[in-house]
Amino acid sequence: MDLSFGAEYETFRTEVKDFIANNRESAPTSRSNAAAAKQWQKTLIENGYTARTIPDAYGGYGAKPDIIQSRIIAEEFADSGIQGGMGGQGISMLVPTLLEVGNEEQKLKFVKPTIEGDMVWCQGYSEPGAGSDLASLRTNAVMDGDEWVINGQKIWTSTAHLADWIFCLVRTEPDAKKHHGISFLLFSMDTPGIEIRPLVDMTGVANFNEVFFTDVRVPAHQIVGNRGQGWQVANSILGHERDMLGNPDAALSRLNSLIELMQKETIAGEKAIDHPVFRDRLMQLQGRIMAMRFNDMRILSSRLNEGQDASLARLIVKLQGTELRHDLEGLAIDVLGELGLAYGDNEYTRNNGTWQSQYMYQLGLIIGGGTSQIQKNIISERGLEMPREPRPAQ
Amino acid sequence: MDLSFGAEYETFRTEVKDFIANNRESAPTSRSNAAAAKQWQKTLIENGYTARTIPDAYGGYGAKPDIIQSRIIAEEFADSGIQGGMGGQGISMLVPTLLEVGNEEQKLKFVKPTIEGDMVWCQGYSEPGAGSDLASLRTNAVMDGDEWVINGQKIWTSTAHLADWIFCLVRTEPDAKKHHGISFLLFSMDTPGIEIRPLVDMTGVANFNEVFFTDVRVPAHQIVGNRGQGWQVANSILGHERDMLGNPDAALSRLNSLIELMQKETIAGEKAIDHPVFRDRLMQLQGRIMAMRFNDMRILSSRLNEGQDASLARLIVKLQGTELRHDLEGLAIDVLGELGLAYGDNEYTRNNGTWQSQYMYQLGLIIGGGTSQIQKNIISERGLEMPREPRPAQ
Amino acid sequence: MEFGLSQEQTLLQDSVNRFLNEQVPLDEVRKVATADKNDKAVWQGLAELGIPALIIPEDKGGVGLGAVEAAIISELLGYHVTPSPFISSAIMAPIALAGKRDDLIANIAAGTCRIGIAFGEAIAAKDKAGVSASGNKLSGLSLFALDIDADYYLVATNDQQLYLVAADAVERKNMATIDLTRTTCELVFDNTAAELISNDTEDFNRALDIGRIMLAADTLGAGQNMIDQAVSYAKEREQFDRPIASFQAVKHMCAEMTAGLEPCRSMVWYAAHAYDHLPEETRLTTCHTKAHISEVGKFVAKTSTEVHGGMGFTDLVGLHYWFKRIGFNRQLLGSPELLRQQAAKLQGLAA
Amino acid sequence: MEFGLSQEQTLLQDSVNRFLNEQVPLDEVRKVATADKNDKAVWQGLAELGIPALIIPEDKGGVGLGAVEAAIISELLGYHVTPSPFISSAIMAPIALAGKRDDLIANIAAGTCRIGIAFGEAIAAKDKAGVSASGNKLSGLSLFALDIDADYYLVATNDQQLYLVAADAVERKNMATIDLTRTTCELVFDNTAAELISNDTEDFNRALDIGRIMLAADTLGAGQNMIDQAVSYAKEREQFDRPIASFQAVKHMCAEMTAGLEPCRSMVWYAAHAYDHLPEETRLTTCHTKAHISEVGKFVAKTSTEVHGGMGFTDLVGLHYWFKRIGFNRQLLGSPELLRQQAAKLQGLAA
Repeated sequence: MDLSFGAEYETFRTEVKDFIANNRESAPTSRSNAAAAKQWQKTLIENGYTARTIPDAYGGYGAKPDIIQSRIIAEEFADSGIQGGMGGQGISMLVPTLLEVGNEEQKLKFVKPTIEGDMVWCQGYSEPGAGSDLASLRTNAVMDGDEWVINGQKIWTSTAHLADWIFCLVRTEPDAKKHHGISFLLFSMDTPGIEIRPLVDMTGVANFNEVFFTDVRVPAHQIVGNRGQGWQVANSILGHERDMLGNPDAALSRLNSLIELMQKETIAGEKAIDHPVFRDRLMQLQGRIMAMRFNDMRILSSRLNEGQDASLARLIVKLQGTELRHDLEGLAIDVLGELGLAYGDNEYTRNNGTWQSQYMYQLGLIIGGGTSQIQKNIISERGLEMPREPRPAQ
Repeated sequence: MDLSFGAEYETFRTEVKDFIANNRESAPTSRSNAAAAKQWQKTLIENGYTARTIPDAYGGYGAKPDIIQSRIIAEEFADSGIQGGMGGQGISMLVPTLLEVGNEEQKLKFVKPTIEGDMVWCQGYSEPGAGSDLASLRTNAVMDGDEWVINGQKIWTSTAHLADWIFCLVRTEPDAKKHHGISFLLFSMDTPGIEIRPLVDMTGVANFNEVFFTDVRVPAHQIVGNRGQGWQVANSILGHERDMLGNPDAALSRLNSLIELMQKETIAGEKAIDHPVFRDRLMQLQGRIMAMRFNDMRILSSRLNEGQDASLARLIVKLQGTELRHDLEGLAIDVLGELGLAYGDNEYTRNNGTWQSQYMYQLGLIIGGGTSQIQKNIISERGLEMPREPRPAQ
Repeated sequence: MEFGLSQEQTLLQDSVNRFLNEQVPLDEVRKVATADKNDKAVWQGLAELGIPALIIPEDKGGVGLGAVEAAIISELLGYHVTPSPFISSAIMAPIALAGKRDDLIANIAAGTCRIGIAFGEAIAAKDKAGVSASGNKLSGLSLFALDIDADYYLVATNDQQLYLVAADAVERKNMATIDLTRTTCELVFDNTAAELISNDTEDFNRALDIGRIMLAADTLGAGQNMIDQAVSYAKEREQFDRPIASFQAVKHMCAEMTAGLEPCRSMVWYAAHAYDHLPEETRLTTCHTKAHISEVGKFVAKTSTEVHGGMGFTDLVGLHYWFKRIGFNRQLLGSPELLRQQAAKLQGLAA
Repeated sequence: MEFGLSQEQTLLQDSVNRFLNEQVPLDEVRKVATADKNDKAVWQGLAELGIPALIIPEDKGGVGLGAVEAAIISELLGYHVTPSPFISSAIMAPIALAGKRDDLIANIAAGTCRIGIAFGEAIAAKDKAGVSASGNKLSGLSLFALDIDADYYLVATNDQQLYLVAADAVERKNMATIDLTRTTCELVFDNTAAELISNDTEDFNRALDIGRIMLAADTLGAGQNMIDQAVSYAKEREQFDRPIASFQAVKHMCAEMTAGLEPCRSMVWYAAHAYDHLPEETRLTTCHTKAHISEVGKFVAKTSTEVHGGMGFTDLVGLHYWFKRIGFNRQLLGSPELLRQQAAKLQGLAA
C-alpha cells in the first residue's frame, strides 16, 4: 500500500499550483462573457491543463495519457475554486468517440473547434419510447440521393438549445436486428426541420429538452463508423458517462456543508447536531461516503497497477453513489424541518435551496444513465455472472 | 365505525369468562400429561370453546360459524393464560379440508379422533426440490393392485416424530401437467418404509423433520378427492396457513416485552430507553405495529360486513408481519449489545434467549409459507393485476 | 362491529371525488400552482358541496359530520393534489374556535371566511422565529403559516396559547415552498392586536391533533395516487418488447409500495375515529399515524417516481406534484422524528 | 500510488486460504462448534504458518508484518468461519503488551501462549458488571471475555487501565453465545492479583482500534462467503423450470449485497493501512469501518439466507455459522450505534 503519488508527481502538482497562482486573474468567473471563457480554454490547452492527451494534430496538448497527472490537475483546480477546462457532452463524449472510431477527416474537422469551445454539441440518444431499452430507438434516417432524411424525436437532450451540432443515434436499417440497425450521425442544429422544446423537470427548471426532427436532411458522409454500427460506436464511450455519476468527492463536499448546517441550525432551541437521531443518521452517511471514497481509490489504483482487479468496485459506483446522495440531501431536509420546504424565491432557503433541488435531481440521476434496476441487472450479470432473464416465448 | 361487538356478544364474552373462572382448575399446565390434555380438550368441545363449528355428527359442537364468537373465545383464553383448544396441522388444516372436500366415510373416520387429540397429524407437502415451486414435487405413488406404493422425500414436516398420521401430496399421474398430476393421500406414520430424520435449523433446535418414503404401501381408498386433484384439495386450505403468519397481536406483545426490557437494561450506566437512537427505532416499530393492528381490524370487519373489501389488506399481512417481527427482535439484540449474543445455556440471556431465537425463527418465517419474493409476486399479480412473468422460450 | 366506511361515507366520498375529477383535474391544479390563478374558485366549488361546513355542528350552520368524514375528504384532496384551505380553515379552525367565535364559524361554514394556521413555532421554534403575547398584543415572527389568502390567522404562541389575528393587522409575506398546491406565509407581529382564544394548551393540542390526522390522510391519498399511476404506467410502458409491469423488479417495487401504504388507510380511519370517540387513545395514535405515514409516503414518492423512469422526473406527467405534496406534509405540524419523540413522552418513555 | 494487495500479501493470503480450505472445512468447524473438539488443533496448524507471530516484530520472535496483513488474514478466518484466538491473542495482545512483556510476546509468537481479552466493560459497562483496580488487585466482573482457553487475560478496568491476569488466578465460566465458532467467558475478580500493563488509556485504545479493524475484516470475509454461497446456490437451484439466479428478484438481491459489501473491502484495507501509517486518521476511520461493515453485514446475512430459501434456515447447509459470526462481530468491542457516537465525538460533533 502506498497512497502517495511519489516525488515526481508532487513536482508536477507544484507546477499546476504555480500556474493557477500566476493565472488566477485571467480565469473567467460567472460574470465573464463567452469570449473570455474561450480564451481561458485556449490558455489551458496550451499549458496542458485540459485536452491534455489529445494529439496536437487535432488541437490538443499531445501529452501521453497519465491518470495521476489528470487527477492532480482536477484536484488542484477544484481546490483553488477557479474555472478548469470546459465540460459538456461534445468534449467528454464525442471527442473520445471520434478519436477512437472517427475517420481522419472527422477528427481534423471536429476535434479542435470542439475542445476550443467554438463548437458546442448535444447528444441525441434517448427517445420517449427508448429509455432503459435504448436500442429500441425509432428515430429513422432514410437515404435519399446522397443525404439522410431524418424523422423522429429525441428526449433528455440537455444542451440542445445551446448546441451548434448534435451527435445522434438513428435507425437506418429497419430490417436488421435492433442493435444492428442503428447509425451514428453528426449534424448541425441549424439544419432545417429541427424543433427544440425545453423539458421542465421536477426541480422546476428546464435542465433538458425534447428535440423533434421533421425531414431533416444530412449529408451522407456525416456518419461515424459504418451504417448499422452506431450502437457499437455509442458504446465505445457509454462507460464514461456511468463513471461520472456517483462521484464520492462531491458527496463528501455536500456532507461537509450539511455538518456546517447542523452546527448552525436550531430545532426548538437545540442545535441540530445535538439531536442524537439526526446525528446518528449523519454518521451513517459519513461511513457510507468513506466506504465509497476508499472504493474510488481502489478503482484508481487498479488503473495504475497492472493485475489489480476492481471491476466489481467499478460496477457498483453509480448505484451506490446516487442513492447515497439522495439520502444525504434528504437528511438535510429532515434536519431543517419546515425550513427544508422553502424553495425558489424564499429568503429562508438554506444553501440556495440546493437541499431540495439536489434531493430531486439526484433522484433523476438514480433513474438516468441506467436506472438502479438496470444497474442491478448489470452487477448481477456482468459482475456475478448470473444468467440473463430467459427470452420470453412468443 | 363501530368498534364494539355489541351487547349480545358482551353477554357471550361474560359466559366465556365465567367458564374460564369456573374451570381454571381443570385446565392442563405444561406439567400435565397427555390424558389430562385430552380430557380438557373434550370439555372444551362439549362447551363449544373449540371445534365450535364442526358438526356434532363428526364430534364437534355444531354451532353455526360466527367470527366474533371465535375471536372472543380466542381473546379470553389468551388473556386468561389458560390452555385453549388444541392446535396442530391436523386440527387447523386437515379437518377443514376434509369437511370441505372429504367423503362421508373420511369425515366420520378422521374428524372426531383428530379434534379430540387421539390422532395427531403431520403435513407432507414441501420437498427439497419443491419449495416456492411446490407443484414440481416428485414424491410419487404408483398403483399396485389396490395399494399406492410411495417413494420419495418430504421436508419441513414439523411434527412428524409425534404424528400418528400424515396428509401428503404425491405425484400419481406422471404424464399429466404438473398441477394436474398430484393426489392427496392420508396414511399412518406406522406404515413400513417411513423414516424420520430431525432437521436442526439455525436456532439450534429440530423444529422440523425430513421424512423419507421407501415403498410405503397405502390402501387405494385413502385418497381425498380424485386422482390428480390433490393440488386443488391442498389449496382449498392453503390460505389458512398464510393468515396465521404475521399476527400483529403477537408483535404487540413482543413490543411490550421489549419496552420493559429497555426500561430495565442499562448501557454504560444509562437506561436503554433513554438512548434516543434506540428509542426512535422502538417508536418506529410501535407505529408499524399499530398500522398492522388496525389493518387486522379492517380485515375482521370485512369478514363481518358485506360489501367491505379488504383483499389487499389481507394479501400484505404475511410479508409485512414477518419482516416487522424480524426487525423488532433485531432491535432487542442491538439494545442488549454483547448481552444480546448470549444464547442457550447462559445465565445472562434475557427473556430466555428468545430475542435471538425469534430473530432467526422470524427469518425462517420470512422464507417459509411463501417467501417474501413469492408474496410480492402475489401482491402485484392478484392485488394489482400486474401481468405474470412471460413464460420463457424453450 | 364495523371498521370501514358506511354507505353515507362512501356516497360523500364519491360525490367529492366526482367533483375533483371533473372540475379540478391536474390541468386546473397546474394553473393554480403556476400562479395564473389562486385556489378561490376551487374552494367555492367545494363550498357548494358543503366541504367548509363539514365538521361544523348543524346548529352552527354546518353539516355536523366527524373526523372520519374529514379524513376521507382530506385523503381525496391529497389524491387529487387539490389546492384548498381545507385543513386549516375547514378543520383546524372550527375545532379551535368552537364556543369562542361562533360568528366566524358560521362564516367559515358559509365559505365566506378563511382562517389560516400559524402553529409552527409552538411545535418547534425555528431560529429567530417565535411569537409571544403581552396583554392582547402579539410580537414576533411565525413562519410557514398556512394560507396566504386567509382573512384571519389562528396563531399559537411559544407557550401554546391561541390567539386570533385579523389578516389586515399583520405584515404578511408569501413563502414559496416545494409544494405549489399550497400557500404558506411569513407573519410578522409587532405589537399586533390579537384576541385570546384559549390559554389552555389542550385546546391548541386538540386543533393540532386533527391537523396532523388530516395531513396523514392527505399523504395517504397522494401516495395511493402515486401507486395507481405507477401501476398503470407500468402496464402501458413497453421496454424490451414487454410491458415493464411484467418485470419482477417493477412488480416488486409496486408490491412493496402497496404493502407499506395499505395498512395506513386503516391507521387514518382509526386515528380519526379515536379523535371523536376514544379520547385516551387520540394523541398517541395521532403521533404515530402522521409519523408512520410520512415514512411510508417518502418511500412511495421515491419508488413510484422510479417506476415511471425519466417520465417521472419530468413536468410532463406532473407526478412531482404528488411527490412534493408528500414532502410538504412530512415536515408540516411536526416531523416524524419530533412525533416519535412525542409518542415516547406520552407513554412516559422519554423525559 | 498503489492501493491494493502486493504480491507478497497475495501469496500470504493464498497459503492461509489453502490451509483453511484443506484442513478446516465446514465439517471441522462443526466439530469445534458442537464441542466435540476445541480450536487448539486449528490454532496449532495456523501457528505452523506463522499466524500467531504475524504482527510481532522479528526481533521479538515474530514475522514483523503489519495491520494490512493482519486484516487480510482476519478476513480469511471470517470467510472460513474458522475458530481461533487470532484477534485476541495474535493481534490485540501483542499490541497491548509491546515493550511491557516481551517474554509473553515471544510465547505468543511461538504459539505456546494464548491471551484472552476482557475489554467489554471498559467500552460499555453492562448492568452489575465492571472491573476496578486497587493496588495490584482487581475486583469485579467482566462478561464476554474472549477465549475460554487463554492462559492470561488482558483486562481493561472501567477507567480503561490495562491489567494482565493469569487465567488460573481468576474464576472463569463459559458464556454460550450464538456464535459457536468463538468462545467467551465470564471472569469474576475478587481481589485478584494482576499486573498493571498500562494506565495510559491510549494503549487501551490502540489495542481496541486494531481489534475493531479485525472484527470488521472478519465480517467482510464472512459476508463475502455468504454472497458467494448465495450466488452459487442460485445458479444451481431450479424452481419453475429455471435456475432461480435467472429471476430478477434474486439477481437484484445478490446485486444489492455486492454493491453494499464491495466498498467495505477498500474500507478495511484503508483502516488497516491507516493504523500503521496515518495515526491522525486511525480512530475515526476505525469507528466508521466497524460500524458501516456491521450494518452491511447484517443486510448480507439476512439477504443471503433468503436467497437460499428454506435451505438457508437449516443446519444442513450450515449457512447460519456465517450469519451468527456476523451477528457476533456486530456487538463485540462496540456496537454500530456506540461507534457512530464515538465517531461524532472524535470530530467534536457530540459531547
